Amino acid sequence: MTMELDTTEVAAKTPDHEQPWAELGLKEHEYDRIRDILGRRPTNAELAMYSVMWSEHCSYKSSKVHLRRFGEQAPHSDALLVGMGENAGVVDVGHGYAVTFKIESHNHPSYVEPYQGAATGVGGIVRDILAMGARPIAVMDPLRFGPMDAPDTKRVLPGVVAGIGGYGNCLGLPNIGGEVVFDPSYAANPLVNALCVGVLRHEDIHLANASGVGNKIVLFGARTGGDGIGGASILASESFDDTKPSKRPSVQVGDPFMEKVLIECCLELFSARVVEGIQDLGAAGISCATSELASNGDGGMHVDLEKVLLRDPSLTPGEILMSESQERMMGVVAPENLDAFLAITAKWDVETAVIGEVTDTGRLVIDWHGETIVDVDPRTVAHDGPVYERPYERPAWQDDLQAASPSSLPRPAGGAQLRETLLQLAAAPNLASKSWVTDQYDRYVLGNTVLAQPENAGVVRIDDQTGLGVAVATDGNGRYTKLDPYAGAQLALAEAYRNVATSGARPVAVTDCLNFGSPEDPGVMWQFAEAVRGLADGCQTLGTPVTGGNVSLYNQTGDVAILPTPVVGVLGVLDDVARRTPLGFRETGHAIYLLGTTREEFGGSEWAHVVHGHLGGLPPAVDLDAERQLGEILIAAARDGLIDAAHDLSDGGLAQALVESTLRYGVGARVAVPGGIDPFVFLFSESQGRALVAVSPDTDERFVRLCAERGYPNQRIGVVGGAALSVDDLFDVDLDELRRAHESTFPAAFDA
Amino acid sequence: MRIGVVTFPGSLDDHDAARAVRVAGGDPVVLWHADADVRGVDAVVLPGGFSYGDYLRAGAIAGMAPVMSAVVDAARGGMPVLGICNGFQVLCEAHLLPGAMLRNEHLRFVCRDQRLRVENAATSWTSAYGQGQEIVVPLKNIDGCYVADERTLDELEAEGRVAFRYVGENPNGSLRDIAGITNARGNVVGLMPHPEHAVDALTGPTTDGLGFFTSVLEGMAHA
Amino acid sequence: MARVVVDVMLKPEILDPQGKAVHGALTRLGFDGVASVRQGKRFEIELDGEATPEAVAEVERAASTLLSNPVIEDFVVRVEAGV
Amino acid sequence: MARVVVDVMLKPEILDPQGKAVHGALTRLGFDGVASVRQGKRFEIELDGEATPEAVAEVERAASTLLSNPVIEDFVVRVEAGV
Ligand SMILES: Nc1ncnc2c1ncn2[C@@H]1O[C@H](COP(=O)(O)OP(=O)(O)O)[C@@H](O)[C@H]1O
Ligand SMILES: [Mg+2]
Repeated sequence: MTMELDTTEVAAKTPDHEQPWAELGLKEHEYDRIRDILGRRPTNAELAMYSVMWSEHCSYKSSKVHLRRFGEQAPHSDALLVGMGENAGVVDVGHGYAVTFKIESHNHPSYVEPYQGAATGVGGIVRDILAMGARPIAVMDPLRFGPMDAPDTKRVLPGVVAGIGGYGNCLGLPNIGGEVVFDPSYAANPLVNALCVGVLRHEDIHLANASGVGNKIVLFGARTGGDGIGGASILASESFDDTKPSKRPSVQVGDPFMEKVLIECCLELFSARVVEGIQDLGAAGISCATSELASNGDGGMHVDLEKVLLRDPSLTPGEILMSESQERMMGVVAPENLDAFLAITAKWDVETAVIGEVTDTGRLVIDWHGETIVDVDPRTVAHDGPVYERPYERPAWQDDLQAASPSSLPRPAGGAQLRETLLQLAAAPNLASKSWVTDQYDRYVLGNTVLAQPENAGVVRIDDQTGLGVAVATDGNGRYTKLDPYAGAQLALAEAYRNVATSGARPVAVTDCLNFGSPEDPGVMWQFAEAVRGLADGCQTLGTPVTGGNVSLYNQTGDVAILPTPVVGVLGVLDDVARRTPLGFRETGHAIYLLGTTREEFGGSEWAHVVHGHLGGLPPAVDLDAERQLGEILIAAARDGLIDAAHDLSDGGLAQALVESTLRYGVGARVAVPGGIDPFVFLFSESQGRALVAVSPDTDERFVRLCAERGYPNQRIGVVGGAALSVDDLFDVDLDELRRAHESTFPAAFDA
Repeated sequence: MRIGVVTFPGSLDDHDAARAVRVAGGDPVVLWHADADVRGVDAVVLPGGFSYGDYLRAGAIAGMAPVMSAVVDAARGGMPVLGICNGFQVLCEAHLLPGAMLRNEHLRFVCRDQRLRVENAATSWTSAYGQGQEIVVPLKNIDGCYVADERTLDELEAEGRVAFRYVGENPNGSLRDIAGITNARGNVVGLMPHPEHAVDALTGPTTDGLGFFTSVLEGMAHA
Repeated sequence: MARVVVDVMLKPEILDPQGKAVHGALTRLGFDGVASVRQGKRFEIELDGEATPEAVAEVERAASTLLSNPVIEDFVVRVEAGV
Repeated sequence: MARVVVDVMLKPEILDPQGKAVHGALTRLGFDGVASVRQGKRFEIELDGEATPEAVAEVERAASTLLSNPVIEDFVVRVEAGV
């Protein structure tokens, strides 16, 4: 038996009907505002719609006031074709090509169901890129987990990695990079961020909006089921029908095969020019897609909700609106193109339903079997949600934390101890080889991957003829950010920028995923505000605008928040990918140069973390002008063929960079500690703005001149060759022993 | 020389296979899973990927696609057919090659640069190699563990139909380190590793895979 | 020796891409009359000893923690007769 | 509407890495007393009509051609009672 349908008419007549707004996550004043906007109580369907669209996740209500900085402070860039605010930003890369890229989080679902949570995270970000009219060409996956030896990590990490691989591999998108970082703060809050890069021609950019009165609204792809509507089943008061599943799941299962077909189908629809725009369905499903399409277009839309193809016929209208079933897209199609549109979806066996059309009423009206259950101004749903100026305050403990400098920690002294420290760090979870993870990802598919893990940045070719390509790197250091959120965000930016430049590409744009604890904690809110300020200022200095990103809040267990973790992705352009710089030493006799200045900087360092379990002091100093200069040298040197290999210095300092550069091709190196510097500081400090470079004798002079012209500090510290990593007068480590240390950690932990 | 590359829904390496054909000097021809014929091509490549999501069993649903009847007929008539990875699985499911593929022994997807030995350099797709030559090409799969009963395996060995063997650590548990096999006539070859990803030094670990495509073109030129 | 069988199926409201693909293939191959297909996992667990209530309870525990994820899957444990 | 279940298991002589992994995990969780584990697939096929002998024969045919690969797998078809 079904209760009377809650139509707008019923709602107008029953103002006192009790509604479960609190259970749906709304605050009382938010519910009151909805009533104000509508001039009556919302229908159940409207309530469902507002509650998801006004959630933190969809409305950015706590972060919005801060994120504005990215737009307001965006450096001028001729390359930016589409800026923040769309599904993803679009950047000109030359020769008529444009690139779009974006990073998103799927943290909580990946803890509940690691495989499916991570898989659908990849699926969602790929659809964002596709909605811009671009062909997705690569993915990346920055990950954070609890301690490697925690039993739960052994459940979560293998599942997440298998899910990312399972989905991405099946879609045929090469995985070109990412991160795997461990810290106790992520134990019950793993971070699963996913980045996708897409490519398109300038003329093919599509913005998702519903304009053109009379144009059809078409829903295509997978059928709509009860996925991810956990909360909406509270609206079961709508129905007393007890045959329907009692508890709706809040986790979705993905179908990568469907998504692969959907990609090809959408690209064919775009290229046949039979679709005006396509919007992906992600969080908040049809609620989000209809209200966003309508408010970005002419403002009106009429939908007959019963036309939505269902997988589960027991779904109520409110549940259909909120369902987060994956692999669905919504298209806006001119009536004269409808037949051609349907022919293409039929060719790909993609189920399609015309569910409505664009109107000029300025209202989003949704009917259920002829009765109106939603009648709203779509802007009030999609854009004019609540905005909070949450209180923020530098936490009381921040001073103590910064005062707890690592300077008094015992340090290794002498060759034997330094050698042991180098091996200990090379084997530490955060620095050990990630190939146990990355070997589960296809990096070859599409045949354009020029660099992937374990290189500095992922590099993919876009155009066979010219060799045009892009480089992308993601970085983020939660420990640095905890010590100083403003600097931490800039350090994440600096590292990703440096990684891209080290591979020979010119950095042009930024995307970011801001993973933090609860915004209701003023200390966390301060971390967030500072990180945004740091990143916006940093992007201004480096001339790389933020083109889009994602915020993930409430990552905390009880009162304890995760390390504040802004993950920053930088995109760079290579005019010819044949000029990219790989990181491994190859040629005996090449000189090794260290660029940049090494200071005694151990706050937040990997050494303090691994050896002493210490976090305190200040993170390494940021100097973005130096980063830019270093970048210019590395890019020019790559373009002119002056260097054979390069590796940026970051976590673990010079020692770790040497480990990775020698192990890459099994070619050793011999270095000497320059006079005037403590060997421990030389090897393990994490000073910024540094890179290691291998230079052939043929180009040595020109390279040194290049550095000198730019006045950038550079030191010849050694030479490539041999079967060991040797530090003069201190120690030798055989590469076999080094490899065992570096490569055994993950298999030992996860091949139980 | 026209070499068809079949696209099933879920095929992923079809463009790369076509590119490899082109690099070797052939003309790639697009074949669609729902086609009833092979458009008069001289040879066919079944590319890698996850046809139909590889749901059920890898290659099982694709093995029954309309175009496969035409491919099976052409193969029985002597046309060179190469199945790479998912294509190899399809050839087994379509009974053009014996045996079957199971989930990798360690249950994980594996992507790595794999050393192989060419054990039979007399097939349509391997004549450019020396007998026993070792090559390195990418390997990437989750259902790559080749199995067949003992009698079949003995027969394959005795007739020289083990075309490729893994060298070094066996990456997936395949019986007798088998990486690829051929039919008795030598025109139908299937293997798990991906030669099409090793035809360009910029994007592949080597260019060792090119020989597959030059072999078949060469063979046809002299036919 | 006793055999305990654990069947794990996706919950009815959860998308089952494998079942969907099998259904599609059956239809294409001309097997009509099928309304839907769901694909799940079947575990056959041979016990060293008898299927005592304690042993079965242990299997139930394994089924709910290791063999299935209750967020998306349901399971059924049964002792197979006559093995 | 009737439900027919098809169980597909690897042949006994074929190695079953998934079953082995489950067995290993059970042992690590402290669950002794397991001699072996095999993992297979379970298909639940809902028919449009009744499970007539003809309909079941059709399912048998599908099981032997599509749902299982006779090189490596065995199958059992049964009509589920009371659905
Ligand atoms: N989860 C992952 N997915 C893909 N690639 C990864 C992942 N984790 C690490 N990598 C790759 O491994 C290499 C080393 O990672 P990392 O030490 O974090 O690099 P860096 O210090 O240069 O940022 C990089 O090429 C990185 O892209
Ligand atoms: Mg780096």
